[in-house]
Amino acid sequence: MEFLSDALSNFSSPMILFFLLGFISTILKSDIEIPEVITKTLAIYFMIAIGLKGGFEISKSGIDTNLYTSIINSLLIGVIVPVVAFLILKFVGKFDSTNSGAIAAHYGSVSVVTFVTAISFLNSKTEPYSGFMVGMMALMESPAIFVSLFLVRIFNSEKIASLKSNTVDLLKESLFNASVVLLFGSLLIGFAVGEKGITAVKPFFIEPFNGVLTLFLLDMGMIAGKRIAEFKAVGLFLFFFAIIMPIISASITIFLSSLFGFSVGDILLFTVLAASASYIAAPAAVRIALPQANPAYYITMSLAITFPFNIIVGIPFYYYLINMFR
Amino acid sequence: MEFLSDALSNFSSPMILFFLLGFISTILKSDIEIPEVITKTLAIYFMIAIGLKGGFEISKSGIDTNLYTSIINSLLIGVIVPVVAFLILKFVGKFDSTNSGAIAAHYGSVSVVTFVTAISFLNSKTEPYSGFMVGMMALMESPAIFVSLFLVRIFNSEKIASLKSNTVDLLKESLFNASVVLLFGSLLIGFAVGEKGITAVKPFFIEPFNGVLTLFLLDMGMIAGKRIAEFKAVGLFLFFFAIIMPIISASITIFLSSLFGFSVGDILLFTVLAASASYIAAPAAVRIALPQANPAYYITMSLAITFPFNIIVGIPFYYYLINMFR
Amino acid sequence: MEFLSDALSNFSSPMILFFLLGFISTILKSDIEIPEVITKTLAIYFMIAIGLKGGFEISKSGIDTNLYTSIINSLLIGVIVPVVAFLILKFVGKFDSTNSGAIAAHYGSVSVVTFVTAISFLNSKTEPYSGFMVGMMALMESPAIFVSLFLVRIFNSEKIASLKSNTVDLLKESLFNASVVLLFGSLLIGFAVGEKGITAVKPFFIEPFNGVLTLFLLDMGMIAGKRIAEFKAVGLFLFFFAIIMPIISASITIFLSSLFGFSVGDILLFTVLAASASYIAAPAAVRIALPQANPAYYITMSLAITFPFNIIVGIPFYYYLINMFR
Amino acid sequence: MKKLEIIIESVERKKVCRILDEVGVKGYSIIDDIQGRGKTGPKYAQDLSNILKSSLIIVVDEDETIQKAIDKLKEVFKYYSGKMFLSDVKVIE
Amino acid sequence: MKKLEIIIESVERKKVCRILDEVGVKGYSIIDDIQGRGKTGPKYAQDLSNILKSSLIIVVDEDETIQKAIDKLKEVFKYYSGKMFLSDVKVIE
Amino acid sequence: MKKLEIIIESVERKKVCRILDEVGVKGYSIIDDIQGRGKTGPKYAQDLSNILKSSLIIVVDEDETIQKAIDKLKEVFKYYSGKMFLSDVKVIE
Ligand SMILES: Nc1ncnc2c1ncn2[C@@H]1O[C@H](COP(=O)(O)O)[C@@H](O)[C@H]1O
Ligand SMILES: Nc1ncnc2c1ncn2[C@@H]1O[C@H](COP(=O)(O)O)[C@@H](O)[C@H]1O
Ligand SMILES: Nc1ncnc2c1ncn2[C@@H]1O[C@H](COP(=O)(O)O)[C@@H](O)[C@H]1O
Ligand code: NA
Ligand code: NA
Ligand code: NA
Repeated sequence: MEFLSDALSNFSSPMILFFLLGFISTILKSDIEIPEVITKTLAIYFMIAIGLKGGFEISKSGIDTNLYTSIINSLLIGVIVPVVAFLILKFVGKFDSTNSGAIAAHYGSVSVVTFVTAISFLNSKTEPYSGFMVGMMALMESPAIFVSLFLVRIFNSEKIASLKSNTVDLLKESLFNASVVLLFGSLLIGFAVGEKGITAVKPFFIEPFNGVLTLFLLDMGMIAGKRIAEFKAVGLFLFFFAIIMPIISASITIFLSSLFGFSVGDILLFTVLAASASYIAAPAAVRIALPQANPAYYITMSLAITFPFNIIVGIPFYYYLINMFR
Repeated sequence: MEFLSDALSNFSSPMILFFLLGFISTILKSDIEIPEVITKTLAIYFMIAIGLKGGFEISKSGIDTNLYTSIINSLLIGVIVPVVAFLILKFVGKFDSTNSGAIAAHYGSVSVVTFVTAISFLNSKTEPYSGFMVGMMALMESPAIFVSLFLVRIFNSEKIASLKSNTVDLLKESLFNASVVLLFGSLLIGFAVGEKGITAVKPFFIEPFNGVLTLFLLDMGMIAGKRIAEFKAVGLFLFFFAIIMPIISASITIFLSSLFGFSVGDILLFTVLAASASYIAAPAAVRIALPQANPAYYITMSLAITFPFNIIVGIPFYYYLINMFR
Repeated sequence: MEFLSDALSNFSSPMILFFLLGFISTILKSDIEIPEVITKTLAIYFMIAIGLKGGFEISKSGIDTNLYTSIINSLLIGVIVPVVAFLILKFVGKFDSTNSGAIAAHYGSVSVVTFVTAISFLNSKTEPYSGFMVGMMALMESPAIFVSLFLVRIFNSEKIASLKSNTVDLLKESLFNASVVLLFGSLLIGFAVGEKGITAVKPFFIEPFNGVLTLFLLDMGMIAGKRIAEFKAVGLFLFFFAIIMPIISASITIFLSSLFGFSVGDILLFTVLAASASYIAAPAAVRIALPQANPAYYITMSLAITFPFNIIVGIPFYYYLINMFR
Repeated sequence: MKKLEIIIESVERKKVCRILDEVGVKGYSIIDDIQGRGKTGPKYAQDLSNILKSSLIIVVDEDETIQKAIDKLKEVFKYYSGKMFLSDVKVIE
Repeated sequence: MKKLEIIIESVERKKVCRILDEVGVKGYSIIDDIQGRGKTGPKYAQDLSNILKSSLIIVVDEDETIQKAIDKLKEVFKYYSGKMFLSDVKVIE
Repeated sequence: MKKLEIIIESVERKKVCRILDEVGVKGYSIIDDIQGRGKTGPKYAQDLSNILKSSLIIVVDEDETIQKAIDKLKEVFKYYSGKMFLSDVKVIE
């Protein structure tokens, strides 16, 4: 019951509504266009904003044992999810190791925007969460990619002679990728600057946050909508995988996290991190490390199916599951 | 007297002053440049902002009979203005049907930025207006274009064999053009999200509005100023048309709207919609439907003559006329 | 002691910390990228913001004799600094006149962003300063460039036959360059619009100011960091010049300004104007007037050495010197 | 092989690509935001309307396919400004 | 002299430039944000990932240097989509 | 006809276009934001000054007009970095 009302109240959130408007506008072949440079800058804005806020909240509440158990939880999830995804894709979907690994990398990694939307959701329900969760997100950005590459290797060592050099390329380019540096950096800065520093930047990074997210989601709606044409290329199995895998990841994570005894807000954020699929950082990493994988698969799935599913249905649904499970 | 004081107080509005600064800077051959992507994004920002605000205000005040009479008024104006413009251009200015129709399409359509500036003017005079006026603007975006194409056709059926296919192209591309979808969409969303939703996005879409408009008008001043070189190509008749046609449209509209008995604020907005000329949506539509028309005419007239005239002189002048007429 | 605490408190300013983050991210070869169009638009935003604020403050406090002595001080500094720089480069560094003049032009001109960071510093110390200092900055933008060209000419009349025509080109392009027009224009507008006008644009131009500066400095950190590779090309002398020249300029200015009896805040701003090196306006002017000069020198020095030095160490150091000297 | 460089007003770029898809060319590359000057005057994109700029489309293919494309594209150039340049090129990869 | 036009996925642009530097070509010019279509499908840059667009790199040099560059670049084209076009050109300056 | 491709520092782009207008060429197309490397070092536009990037100007016209343009443009290349490439092209439209 509460899930229905949460899902329905999603539809009175300007964020979700503008996402839908963007999506619908592509179906109407309308030509609204938010330039790519704006989209990129807004993504940077979000990472700074949540990093600063998270770091500041850690400085207020202090570092507790939850931080260490959270790190363990994050790393566990960051390994389990890509492994499960890979196995399902290879042995149920019958995809080759390269494509299975490429897609698994995306589902093991995270979507910053989905996380940010979940934060907005928790705020609207005045459900508290820990400041360090932003750090958990930064932590979960990269491991899944390397786990997936490892899986590709052990299942396919002879065919991909280039894998080792491509992975070295990737390590050179990606160990300190933009999102990780920006998130961790903003976290540290948020921790260091204290009340005075946060107050100085609040009118830019904190207050307009929801409005900026609204504009960004309009943009994401249009970007996702333009990829509908690719659904045929994706195929039926991957279409359903893009909806079911998040639910599988969510279930695994809710179970694990509840064992650890985290708060409801933190479990939701862990769940969203597990259930979301990266569409900013992972595609570039995978294109470098696994060029034989088909980009139409992983970009369309993570951006046009999983992301809309998560922010419209997923977040309220996971919240309901978590409250049920407790 | 009050008109003079209103017009003069325009010159203490940062919006108008930055427009003039932008204009003057081009005369000084100064190289301030606001990138095109920013201009486009700010235009989208405005449409979302006024749509949200308008929709929210409708949700508070409710839908009344004024809405239906306003729709009738809008459609009337949206047909009368391009017809009058076409007839003047063809039979007084002796222009061919194609150019007459192209220019008439611009004057029958609307300038979102002029509307937004008029809203700012009404706010500064604490003159109330109805939330649904944003919807009237969305309504008046497209009809004039099709009315003008119809006029071109009936006055010139043999010469333009391509008109039918070009119009089909246009319908495919333009029935749901960006502005219309964004305005109506934001209106609906503003209506649906209620107080909580608007409060969430207020610090981004409502509070900084005037400041964003100031930056945008600086940009528009530079864009308009760079087109002064084209005044020679436009010629004397079209130069005066670009100033007198708005006054004609304004007069017709003030008369019609007063018959309907709308409020002063609403009549001003109707008048501004009629008197303004589109320079974002109409040029693209006209370029597709009437490629034989000369873009130097309609872009220079609407952007470099009519728009500056309307925001510097027009808005306070129409306001004065409306108060006189009542 | 206070200098140390000021310098250290710099490290709890989000502005400086994000600058460092940007710098460090390039060392980590991380790929954060803020698009160039955003950087350019933010620069315009700053100039409007500080011009408006400065002009408004002049309208409140009125024009006093300090304005006239400030103009004299500005012009004095605007001539002395490039001359000193030129002489050091030519006779100590043994550089040719063209490169000496090109670099001197940069050090005689000003960095708007350094000025803005100094304003933020003074605000955080609640140290008052005069509104017209923004006008002094606009005044000091161009003279140094022409002084430097003159020096190049008198030291090298036979070799650079093209200098006269290049200077004419420059005059045509640069007398009313973007920064000067925007700063003076915003000053005048801030003066003219009064309380009502400033209140209308405050939520956009005044309140988010520090946050916007933080984002901009992250960007500047990355831009500066990417130029570290050019340090080798710059050489040891110019590297130290880029750090010592600001200190020389600062000392001269603190001495001169104290003679005039300006407030501590105003002396700091004069000092920062003298000690900073332009990296937006001067490079373009110098590239047109002195194309034989090596851009790798002046861009790397002003952007990657002097600017970071000034905002991390310089500003608190000059503040300390000024308080010592009084 | 032949390289066909098509400079066309940006408003007609989608139509040109559609025609190239119908003809079945091997592929094409698009550069937007071209400014310039031609017989219909300067195009400097200094406004919000999107209509005062061009796109450059590079198509490399066999002579016959290129010729087919040129024949179908001539229709677009009847009403819209732009140019088509043809040159020889050798395809490596 | 020869003009080599390399169209390559933007993610590999840095590697291509590195190879050109190693070969020691006289110089090259880069145009980013190329959209288009090839045998691996359309590339229209309509997302945040940066991987659905190409870069165009123009290299003008002597025949032998260009040939050396082509030989080293073939490695990149094994896994990444793009094209190389070769034409004759005369260098004025 | 001849195609002249001029790569010039962006600060001199307006002057080059002015010279082309004076010579009276049929038209030209401009692509901005060119990065690259030449004998004067890399140009990667990684700063706010606008001076570390180039523009590409394509001019197609008769041999003699192109030659006139080249002669007048040599002046610009005395002090500013860039290149001029000349090739044959056939004009379709
Ligand atoms: N001779 C030319 N060389 C290169 N580009 C040209 C030439 N003529 C025209 N163009 C390009 O084609 C566009 C339209 O030209 P036009 O149709 O002649 O007005 C111009 O804005 C240029 O970008
Ligand atoms: N025949 C062609 N002519 C021009 N550009 C091409 C051609 N084929 C491919 N391209 C470009 O190279 C990119 C990748 O092509 P492909 O490797 O065939 O998928 C495309 O997106 C185009 O930008
Ligand atoms: N051989 C070349 N091939 C292509 N572009 C070049 C070449 N040499 C120089 N360029 C371009 O011209 C610019 C300036 O070159 P330069 O004058 O040699 O420093 C470079 O940044 C490149 O964009
Ligand atoms: Na995930
Ligand atoms: Na109108
Ligand atoms: Na200085």
